[in-house]
Amino acid sequence: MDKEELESLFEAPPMAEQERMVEAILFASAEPLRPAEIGARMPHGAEVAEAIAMLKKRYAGRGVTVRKIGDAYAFRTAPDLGFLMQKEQVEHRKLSRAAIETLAIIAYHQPATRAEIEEIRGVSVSRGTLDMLMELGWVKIGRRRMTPGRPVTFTVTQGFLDHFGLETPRDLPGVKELRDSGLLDNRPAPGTPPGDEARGDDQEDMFE
Amino acid sequence: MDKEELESLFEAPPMAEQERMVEAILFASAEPLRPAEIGARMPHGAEVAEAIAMLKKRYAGRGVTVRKIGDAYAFRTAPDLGFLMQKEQVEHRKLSRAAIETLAIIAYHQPATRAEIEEIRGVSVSRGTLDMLMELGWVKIGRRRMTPGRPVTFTVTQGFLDHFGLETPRDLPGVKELRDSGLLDNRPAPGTPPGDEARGDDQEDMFE
Amino acid sequence: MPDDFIGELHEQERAARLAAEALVVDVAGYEGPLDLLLTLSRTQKVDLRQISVLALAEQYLLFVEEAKRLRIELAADYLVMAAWLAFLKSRLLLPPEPGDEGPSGEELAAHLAFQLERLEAMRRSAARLMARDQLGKDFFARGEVEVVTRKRSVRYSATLLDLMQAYAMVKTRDDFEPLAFKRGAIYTMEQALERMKGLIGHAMEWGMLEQFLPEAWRLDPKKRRSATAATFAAALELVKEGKLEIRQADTFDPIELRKRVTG
Repeated sequence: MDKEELESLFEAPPMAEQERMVEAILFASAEPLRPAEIGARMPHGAEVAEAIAMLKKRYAGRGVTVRKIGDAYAFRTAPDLGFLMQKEQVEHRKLSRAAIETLAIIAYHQPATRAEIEEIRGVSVSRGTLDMLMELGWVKIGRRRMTPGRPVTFTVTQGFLDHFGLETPRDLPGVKELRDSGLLDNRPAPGTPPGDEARGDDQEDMFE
Repeated sequence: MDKEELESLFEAPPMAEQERMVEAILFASAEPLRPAEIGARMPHGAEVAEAIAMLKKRYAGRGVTVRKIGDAYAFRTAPDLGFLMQKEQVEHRKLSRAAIETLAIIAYHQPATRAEIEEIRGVSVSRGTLDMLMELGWVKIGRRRMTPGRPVTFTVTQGFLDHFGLETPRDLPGVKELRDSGLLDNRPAPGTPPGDEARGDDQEDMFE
Repeated sequence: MPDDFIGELHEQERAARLAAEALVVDVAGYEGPLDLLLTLSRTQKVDLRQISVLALAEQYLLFVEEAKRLRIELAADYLVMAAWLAFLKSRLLLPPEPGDEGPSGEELAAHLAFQLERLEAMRRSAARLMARDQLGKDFFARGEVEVVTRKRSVRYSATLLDLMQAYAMVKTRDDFEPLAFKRGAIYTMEQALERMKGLIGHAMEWGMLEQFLPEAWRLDPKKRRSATAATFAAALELVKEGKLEIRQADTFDPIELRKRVTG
């Protein structure tokens, strides 16, 4: 039986009803949900994207709003009302200057290798800094760079975007200006052969 | 200074704004709130009962509604949409230490025979552990090793890569990178006497 | 008022000296040489794009000298940077020698200026990032996650970090193993005996000892030696039990085995 046939058998509920459903599902979850996850719980033939768009519009300017976080959505309280929620405020671990800078470098330069972070800060990344950012759920390991040594790269997570209220990393403050002024370019030091990323690790032994 | 006087000094926000506030407070709260509790968080002179009544009316017929529970209020999924919440009920459990170690060894050394896993872990691997990893869809049986006894090997699956956000098993960080990021750091667990090599359950403290 | 005038001069000198020393004494407060350079560059009071790298290099070298005078130990990377800046200074001041390879002083200076500008930009961005509204501080997620159901299923969760930490744990354990000989390349007589018992049933004809070695132990010389010794010892044991015959035509000739035919 193909999809067309199924759709004709079970008619999707009207849009207003679909919007209610998305509202209920999103409300119940503390974590952002991707449209596909929402869709998996909706009746067949639901137009999730459209329902989300309607919901987003409905909640614009309310005390809680629908936020897009990466490719997912979540209800979040309006930032201007944060002062009412002292009771819910969670104790934030005070991040060291090194940790904050490392986080910012990963966010603005992602995917960034450890060597690139060190090149920008001019010091080695201390033990435990990346570890801590990963434990906070703000940084994760991305793809390996296809350069000699195949170093791992680090990127920011959906949790990072959620925490800082960003829809995408493109919404980072000042990112466009930084890019335009060339400050996000990976400019190698003069005299280094291009693509000299090799940091000589034991990766090769491990997988070959 | 009595209450009357204060009220005249600081005007309460308009009702629409008060409604937004109650909306955000109820949304963020982990439990139902009594009007007095809500009032305690609102600006001076707020008409909590009226704001709740407005909010209740606004959410009537929506996917979530404002419900009175005892003498407190909370957002609740509309009863007719309860069926959407069914998939929500999953109990999250952490993998046992034996399981996560076995999984890690398979991921890093695949294809790996049971004997190899045991050699690396230094303890025997129970049949149940491998069965569970296979049931989770993270480990599968690979080719037989062409050595005496022709032991089966285990490898990780596409499902494993999906779950851990890896493109290929090669994206796993190497031992040197683990060490550099502090993960291989032999930090003793807080309160562990030095030299008390952690082999017991105190391991958990170390990273959590 | 000459006295006052002299007093004022002293005061100025003292302030200048204190300022210079403060910079030196504060060395622990810098996050590496680039951070220090960035701080020094602020004294030039110009846009980083117009900075005089030469003046900056001199300031830095002065700083290092001052640290030496005050017997403050500087970390190696500060000294490496000092050496590099001294080199850069000479490149900037002296005309390039004919046939000189490598980047020019100007190129190196431009790159250093770029690095400083980039570091400062990242600092500013980090501050702006942290100044944003934050989840759990300025805006909030649903406080009461609603779960309405009777259907239960267990979902095991593990993150990549868990996985890496588990692996790290296994690997670290090795580092702290009590002293023991690695027996990776040793084939025990018990193993050999076990294997031989399975094989001799079929050994009706004389066969060389080597044929009885396990496949995986035949190539690596170390493993082969261990397996040969163990198999030979096992063969002797089996001869003693009356299950096997063993012969060698001459010294250093191949050792041959076969099942002992009884009756």
